[in-house]
Parts: sequence; C-alpha cells; structure tokens
Amino acid sequence: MNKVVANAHAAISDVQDGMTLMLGGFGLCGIPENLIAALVQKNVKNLTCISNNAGVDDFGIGLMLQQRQVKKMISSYVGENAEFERQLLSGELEVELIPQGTLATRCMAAGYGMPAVFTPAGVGTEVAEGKETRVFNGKTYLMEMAFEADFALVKAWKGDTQGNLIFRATARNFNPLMAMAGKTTIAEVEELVPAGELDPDAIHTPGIYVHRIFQGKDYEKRIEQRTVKPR
Amino acid sequence: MNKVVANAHAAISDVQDGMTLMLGGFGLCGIPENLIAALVQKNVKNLTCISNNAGVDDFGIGLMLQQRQVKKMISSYVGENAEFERQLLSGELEVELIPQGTLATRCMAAGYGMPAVFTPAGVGTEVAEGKETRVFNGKTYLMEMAFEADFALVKAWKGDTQGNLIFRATARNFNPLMAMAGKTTIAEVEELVPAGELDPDAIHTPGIYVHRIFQGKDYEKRIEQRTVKPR
Amino acid sequence: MLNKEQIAQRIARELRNGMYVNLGIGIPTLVANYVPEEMTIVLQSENGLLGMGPFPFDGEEDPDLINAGKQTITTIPGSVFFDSAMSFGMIRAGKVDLTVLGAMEVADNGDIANWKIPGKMVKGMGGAMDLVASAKNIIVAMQHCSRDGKSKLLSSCTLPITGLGCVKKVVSDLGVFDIDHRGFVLLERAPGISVETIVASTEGRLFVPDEVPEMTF
Amino acid sequence: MLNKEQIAQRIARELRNGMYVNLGIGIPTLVANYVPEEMTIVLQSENGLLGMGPFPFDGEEDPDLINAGKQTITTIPGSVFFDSAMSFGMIRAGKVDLTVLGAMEVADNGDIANWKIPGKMVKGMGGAMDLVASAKNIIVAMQHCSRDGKSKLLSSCTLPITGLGCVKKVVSDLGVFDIDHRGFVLLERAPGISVETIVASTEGRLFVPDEVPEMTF
Repeated sequence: MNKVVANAHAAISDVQDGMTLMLGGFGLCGIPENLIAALVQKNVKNLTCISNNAGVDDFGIGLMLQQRQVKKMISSYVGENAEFERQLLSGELEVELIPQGTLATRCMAAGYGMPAVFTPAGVGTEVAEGKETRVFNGKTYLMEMAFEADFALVKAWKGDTQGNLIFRATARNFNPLMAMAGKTTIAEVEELVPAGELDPDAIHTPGIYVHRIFQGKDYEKRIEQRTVKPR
Repeated sequence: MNKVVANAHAAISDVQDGMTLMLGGFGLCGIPENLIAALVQKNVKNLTCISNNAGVDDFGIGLMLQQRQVKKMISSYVGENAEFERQLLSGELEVELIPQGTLATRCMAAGYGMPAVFTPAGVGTEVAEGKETRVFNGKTYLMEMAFEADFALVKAWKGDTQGNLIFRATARNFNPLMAMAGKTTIAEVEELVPAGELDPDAIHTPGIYVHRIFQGKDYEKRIEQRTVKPR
Repeated sequence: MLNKEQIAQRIARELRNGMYVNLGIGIPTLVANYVPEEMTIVLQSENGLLGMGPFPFDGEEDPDLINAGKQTITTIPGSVFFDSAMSFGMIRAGKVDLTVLGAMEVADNGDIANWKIPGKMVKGMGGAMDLVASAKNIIVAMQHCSRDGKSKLLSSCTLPITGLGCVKKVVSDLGVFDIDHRGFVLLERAPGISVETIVASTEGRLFVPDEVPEMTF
Repeated sequence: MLNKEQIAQRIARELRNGMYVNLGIGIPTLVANYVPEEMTIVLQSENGLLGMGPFPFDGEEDPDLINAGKQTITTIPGSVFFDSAMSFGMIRAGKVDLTVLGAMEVADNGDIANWKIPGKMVKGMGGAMDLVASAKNIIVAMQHCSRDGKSKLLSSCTLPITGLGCVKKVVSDLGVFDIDHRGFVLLERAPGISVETIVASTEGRLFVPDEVPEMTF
C-alpha cells in the first residue's frame, strides 16, 4: 500500500488540459505549494479550479492565473488578487462564487458518499438562483450538490507512506475535505514518515482517501496579513 | 468556560422521565459507564434511547432494560441481549432498527446543522417504508432526518475543563457524533486535564459541543468477545 | 458620533460570560479588545479555530496560524483546530452564540447586504452567507450613512442580499437599534447625537420609544 | 463440498494487491487468514478502523480495540481510527474495494437477505444495509442449502431484504457463481461436486457454461 511518488512533477504527470482540480488552503495558509509550482511548469490549460481563494498576484493559484491556465474558478472569496479581478471583469475568466461553508460541505459530501446536502446559506440571494429549496421545521434550505474533482491537491504537515495525513493548526482548513473528494488525491507533506509512526488516534485523513504522497520541499509559507503586537 | 461537574449524579440531575437520550459506544466499547450507572440509580423511566447497541443482559444499557426504564430503543444491532429480545417479543419494548451508517450520519447531521441527509442504505427494504426516496445520478437514496436528543451521554479517553475531548482507538465510534447532537451533552472521561494540556490539533470533539464534563471512576471496560491467539 | 473603537466598545457590552463568539473582519475584530476582564469568551474563527488569542509578538508569527481575515494570530489555552466543514457545521447547528459582522446595508426587516457591489467589487461572500443564515444572534457594526450622506439603514436593501431577515441588532456611529416587527427600534443615542439627527439619517422604518438614553463611555 | 475454511480460502483468491477490504462476521473473517504473503491488503472494520491486525496474544487484549464483531483485535503499522460517520462515509463513497459478507438468501438478480427472520430473530442489520447499498464489489460467502435441504440461491428472496441487486459473486460450499443478467453463472465446482448436483440445489436461474472447472486447493 505504498503510495509514495518521487516529487510533484511525477505526482501530476497525468493531469491534463480541461480537468477539474481542487486545491486545499485558506488564503495562502496550507496551500500545496509544490504541486502548484509543478502545474505552472507543466502549463496545463483550461483548468477548472475549486479552491476557497485564488491566491495573490504572485503566489499560490495567482501564479496559474498569470499564465492563463485557469478557465473557471469556483471559490468563496477572491479579494486579494488584482490579476484575478482584471481577468474576471474582462470576461477572460469564468467565476462561480459560493459560500465558504457550502464549499466545505460539498467537498465533504463527496467524501462521505452523500450526493447532496442542505444548507440555509444563500437562501434568498443570487446563490440560490436555479437551486432547489426545501423547508424543514419552518426554515428554508438550499439543496447543494456534492463536489467531485479529477484531482484533489492537498498539503499536510505530516504524512506516512500509506497516505495517512495530519494537518497543523489552521493550515488544516479545506485540505482534509478536498482530500476526500478527489477521484485521485495527491498530498504533499512537510514530513513524510514510514507507516506506523503517526499516532492512529491523531490522523485527520485516513490513507484510503489518498492515492499519491510525496515529501515537499522549499516551503515558502508566505504570510498574507502580518499582524503583530508590540513587545 | 469551565464545564466541570462533580460526578455522574450531578451531571444527570435534570434528566427526566420521558426524555430522549443518546448513548455513545459500540457494543460495550466506549460506553458511558458512570452515566449509565447514575441513570440506573436515579431510575428515570419511559426513556427513548438512541444507541447503536443495547448492551448485554447485565451491563451497559442492559441494566436500564432490566429496570424497565426504556420505553423505546433506536439501534442498529441488538443481538447480544436476551432480556432485550424478551421485552421486544412481548411488546413491552418499542424498537426501531436502523442501519448503522444511517444512525451515525443522522447524529452528525444534527451536529452540522443539516436537517436531512441522503443515503442508499435500506433502499428497497423495510427501513425505507414511509421515507422519501430520491434518485441522484441513477442511484436511489433515502432521505433520512437528523437526530437530536435532550441529552447526549458520551465517554472519552481524555477531556479538558472546557469540554474538549479525545477518544481512544475504536472506543471513538459514535461518541463524537452523539456529542454533537445533544441539546445538552455530557461527557465522562478517564482523565480530566486543565484547558491547554490537550494538543489542539488532536482534539476530536471541540468543547463548544460539550456542556458538562466530569472525571469518571471505576471503569470496568468489559470485553464482549475475548478473542486471542496462542503465544 | 461613535468612532470605530467606540462602536466595538458598545458591542462588547452585549457579551455574556461563557459565550462562543464569531467576530467578522474590520470593526467587529476590535470587539475582542473590550471583553471585560472577569468574563470568559471563546472566539471562533471560521477557517477552523476555537479559542483565538491576540496578535503574536513581532517575530513570533506562525504562517500556519491565521484568522478568517488571514491575519497572523495566537491561541489561548483550551483552543482547538478543526476543518472548515466542522467549523461551518457548528455555525449551522447554532452552537455559536453571537456573530458580529459589518454591513454595507441593513433593511428594517433584518435583511443584510455586505458582499457585492455590482460592476464595482467582486470579492465574494466568504463565510458571510453561512454566518448570517445560521447564527442565533447577529449584531451588525456599521456606519449609519455612506460618505455622500445616504442612509444605509433602509426599507429594503439595494445591493445584492447576503441573508434574509437575520439581523437582530445594529450598532452604528449614531446609535443602537434592535430590529423587530416595528423596524429599527432606537435603543440608545451616540453621545451628542439627537433623536432628530437619527430620524433624518434613517431611511427605513424607525421606531422611537419615549425615552432614548445617551450612551456613556 | 467446501468447508468454511475452504470457502474463505477460495474467496481469498479474489483479493488483489492494494485492496481495501471489509470482511463481515463469520466465514468472511476467516478470509484474512489466506491473504497471500506477498500481497498488501488493508482491512476496514466499520466501527472505525483501517488496518486491522490479527487477534491479540492472550493477556494483551485491549477493551478499547475491537472489530465490528466485537472481538478483541490488534492493528498493523499505518492503521488509523475514525468515528462511525467517517467509516460509513468512506464505505458510501466507494473507497472500500471489496466487501465480503454472509447471507441467508441471495436472489438471481443480486438481492440479498441476511438481517431478519420474522417472528424468530430480531438482531438488527448493523452495518449490513450500508455495506451492501454502497460497496463496489460484494462477494457473499454462504451455505448453498439450508439444513433441511432447501436452496438459498433463489429466484427471489423470501426473507426481508437487506439490499437490492448488489451481490456480484457468491462462493458457496458447492461452487463459485457470478451474478449477471443471466442469473447465477456457475464458474467453478467444489471438488467432487457435479454440475447436476449444483443444478438440483439451485432454485434461482442458473447459467451453466460449457466448461466448469473443478476447484483445487
């Protein structure tokens, strides 16, 4: 059950033009830096990317936007990216904005084999257009469909050779949810260990959801909003 | 945010006749032994109990059945309990049997604020009677409603004063799911520690779901099927 | 007229011991600075944290530890991390006691608009739609009027809606308002602000009780 | 005629390297004893474990570590624990490659009954309904006939159904059968069992190919 591949390039060798990708991370926190770099180098095109954010101009998914690799973004918040806004306003980029919790839950639904979920988020708004609504206990909910992707690309703190993953702090965010929703899931990790070294009670993503894993390198972990207090 | 109560008796002081309780555990593994003992001593009656199993004749929920405290059991498997079978066949006890995964998911749904979920389990069977079905991608699913309970009684390995819980091995089972589904959730733990001592990355149930917590005592942890191999 | 710090300070008076609270970006974030010392409040950050602490000391920033505004933060003892599905799960299930967020417009029926200005701004709703659709108790921190003097407390929102009938209370630079069947109910005036000024600045239905105390700080 | 161990041994030949497998209670559990040594299989136990190992040595039983049959077990390196919702989530999402379980009756359209005998037995379905409704590949291990000689491979189930049209393969004490549009398709005979015996013992539609090899062990 060894799922280790050599590096990011080997891991994405079969990602092709026109595919749908999920990319973990919230802002620049917990994004699969190595996999994004490999996608940029491979220069696959016409991608549909499902990710909570779209990176910043010169990092994260922003690097893929610069190269016009992305046909459509499905995100909840894209406010940190001027190039993104330019492509959107000029019509070069198709964008579907959905509530953050809906995005998270639709990924989880796929991983749990649930074809649809109900959420009140977006009832009465643009988000509800064309969607089925349903009232339970007097409250209105939208029916939202599970999200699947050809590839889910996630970043974990530690992982083992069988694909078990542990995330760190708020870098967890969407990563375990997308890991469950990929037809093929690729995980890059800061530290790859032999099977048996991770505490079985502390694993966030069971290896059954992960198809390929590799040790990432040169993590930049850029901070978007450096906020500090005086000493 | 200190949620510590003195003991099981204090924790269940406001459990009343006719209420709906969830009880964590799979078989006798991970059951809230102290809370069950307190319920037996308090001798509250006409309870509806949601629990995957019904204990054995002389342990777990079986002790409550002996005292005729249970009006209705909602479970997935009850095959280890002669007194249970007797009460059921004689009509003294009302029983609703539902698939194990459905039980788990209906608890999680409550904890996640989802009023209903879709599962294929039970389609075409007795379980489907009276339930709405729906086809997604050519496959038929049942719509199953979220489960709530007046009290959820769970057992964890470690917990802190703010109600954060960590479970151990397969004693996790339904405990974190029911913890999310109780209007009031009470956790008994083998080891109660001050807030800050548990690894925030390794907590299974965030304290926001837990209302009362106490250090349990005298754990018997009875084994149902002792299976060993020769040395 | 209240400044941003005073709006936050006034909202902090709505806090009760033991509350789980989600604070949005902007003025709401400042509310954390005014939690009374004897009170225990646990802050939820919807990217996946309960028990958010203050900003870190310079040099101690952890890129893996940010809040929903993408700011570097710290944690307090008893904190816990989780994924975004559980985070919005606990929000949807009503486990968060109070949500404070900003708004561009609020209507007298509790509708709120705060995510989009057609043709001008396309940043997305983030977690706002989830929060307003599910929170038990929502307080909005906002400026009463736009820079060109137009009321943002309206009879109906002109911008795309974030959520319907969800806002319970508004704290603006001019006053504090409940929202119920009567519309905006004026509870308190900002220091030096007259009822007349508030009436003139409010486009939506406004109910003015016989006595409207002036806030003190 | 195959004994229980041989049924398990024959089913083990369906295993492929890298499979995630869920083994039911009874004969299916025995399949674990016949995994070829060079093969890596990860066993899922639906109460919340991936990476189930053999029974513990006497005295090393851990009451917190049991399988879905409530037996004390061990884990192998790389094992992971999770709650029951995630456990059935991965089952429902089709992540488990193979499910082996017992049955009281199987019909020639793939229906299965294994959870209830009206008026006699009320133990409940446990996880069986979830497993049969979701598994990609289900193999049933069963006795071909009841003790009084009645076929359990039927044209339609007489007992309450566990799942519709889900069984892909049956290994009984008499033979191995695929299930497809032709009904039960006889693939292999148990040692010493004739095609005629199997025909006589099968109430449901049975398709017999020109050649039906005899199993060897």
